[in-house]
Amino acid sequence: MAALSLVYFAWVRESIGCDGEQVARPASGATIADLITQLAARGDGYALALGDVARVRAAIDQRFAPLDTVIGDAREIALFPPVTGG
Amino acid sequence: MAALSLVYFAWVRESIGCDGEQVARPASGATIADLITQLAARGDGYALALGDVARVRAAIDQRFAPLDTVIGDAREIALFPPVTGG
Amino acid sequence: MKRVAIQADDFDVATELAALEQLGGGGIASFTGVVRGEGGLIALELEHYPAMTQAQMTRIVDEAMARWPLLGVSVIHRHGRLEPGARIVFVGTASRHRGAALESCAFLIDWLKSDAPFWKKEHMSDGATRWVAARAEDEAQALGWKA
Amino acid sequence: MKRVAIQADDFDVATELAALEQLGGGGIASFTGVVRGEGGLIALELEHYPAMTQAQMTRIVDEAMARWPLLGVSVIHRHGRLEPGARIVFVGTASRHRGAALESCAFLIDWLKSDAPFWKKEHMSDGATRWVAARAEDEAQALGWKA
Repeated sequence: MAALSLVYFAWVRESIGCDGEQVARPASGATIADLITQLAARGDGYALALGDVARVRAAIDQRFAPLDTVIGDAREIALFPPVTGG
Repeated sequence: MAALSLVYFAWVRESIGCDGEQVARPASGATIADLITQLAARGDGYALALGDVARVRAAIDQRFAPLDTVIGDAREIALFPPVTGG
Repeated sequence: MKRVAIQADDFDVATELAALEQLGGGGIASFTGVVRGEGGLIALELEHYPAMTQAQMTRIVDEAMARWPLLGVSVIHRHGRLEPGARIVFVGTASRHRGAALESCAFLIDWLKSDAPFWKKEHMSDGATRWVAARAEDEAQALGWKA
Repeated sequence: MKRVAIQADDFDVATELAALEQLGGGGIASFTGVVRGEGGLIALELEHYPAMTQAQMTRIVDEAMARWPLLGVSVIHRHGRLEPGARIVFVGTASRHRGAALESCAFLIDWLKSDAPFWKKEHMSDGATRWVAARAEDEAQALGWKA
């Protein structure tokens, strides 16, 4: 199956240092929270952006999704701080 | 004491046939309702406009006033249908 | 900023809003009323009681400014003969935050549409004319603000 | 009429309102949000998630049109760097009666200011920058509409 696209916004994007990347698709059954833990383990900016999972929100294929959502065959996962509105 | 100014609006004005007039000041203690009864007794357009007192509203010196308000030394009494807003 | 006008002429909504946007607030709410051409209406004729209408409109604007933290209010009401599609009334409010601007705008237009000293005569396409009766539903809505 | 735009450029409120006034309704409500220059703010930078923001704004406008009898809705949100005094958001609604126009306008701006996928960074006069945290009060206000 194709790689998974990640996109980052606001201070998640700034800490990681890029606005998105392609990663290997996680094991079947993995959740967004599992993906976040795996990314945070890279250390540095990833740890800073994603180490405190309570501060992170997510979307799957452009829809908000709780962190315990299984990634399945999603094409795009977005990670960002809680939205602040316009 | 000076005469009393009356002003009429909407169908009260149309039925009476003029937008206002000066009348002799009513007796001390007279209310707006007394004035209306006295005017309606003139018959014709006055009776048509003011015969059914439940349909008439009033203001004294540019402020809404209940019909049992004593006219006292007011300068201007306005008689009109219930306002319909803009 | 406080502006209260009763006039026969049309007004320019953009000019009114631009003045309200200059006040440094974060939110500007507005309502524009337009004559609807339903049921064969060809014109609406608005009569008012000049001295009383101006005084009462000013009083209700003062009340709104006391009740909400407003930076500016603009209220314009037209009188005379207005055809379908014509603007009839405008309320604009500016505040630091949106809640005060939105609520005061609704409060002012509810008052204007129910309690303001105007009388409306409808001119129909068949030549008939009819004085509009006071609307019970508008009165109920305005009462909500007094509770 | 339905218009949903996310853009870097400014917009013209008069053009938006004129389109809404053409729809034959009796009431047009609007809200314009402006950047406030308080506490040393020199610019607000708005980031969004283009595909998601556009889809969600369209969805909430559809919801408003299902909930109120609206003739037209126009929603515009800017992104990028905006200085104090700049317009940031516009909501305009047209309906036969004022209640639907006013309520749907308040509903849409409450959603935009609390739930829309935007993130704001403040640039201060001393050179500091700060990402704005989600505002609990806005969330409470938007919840009111869901009850």
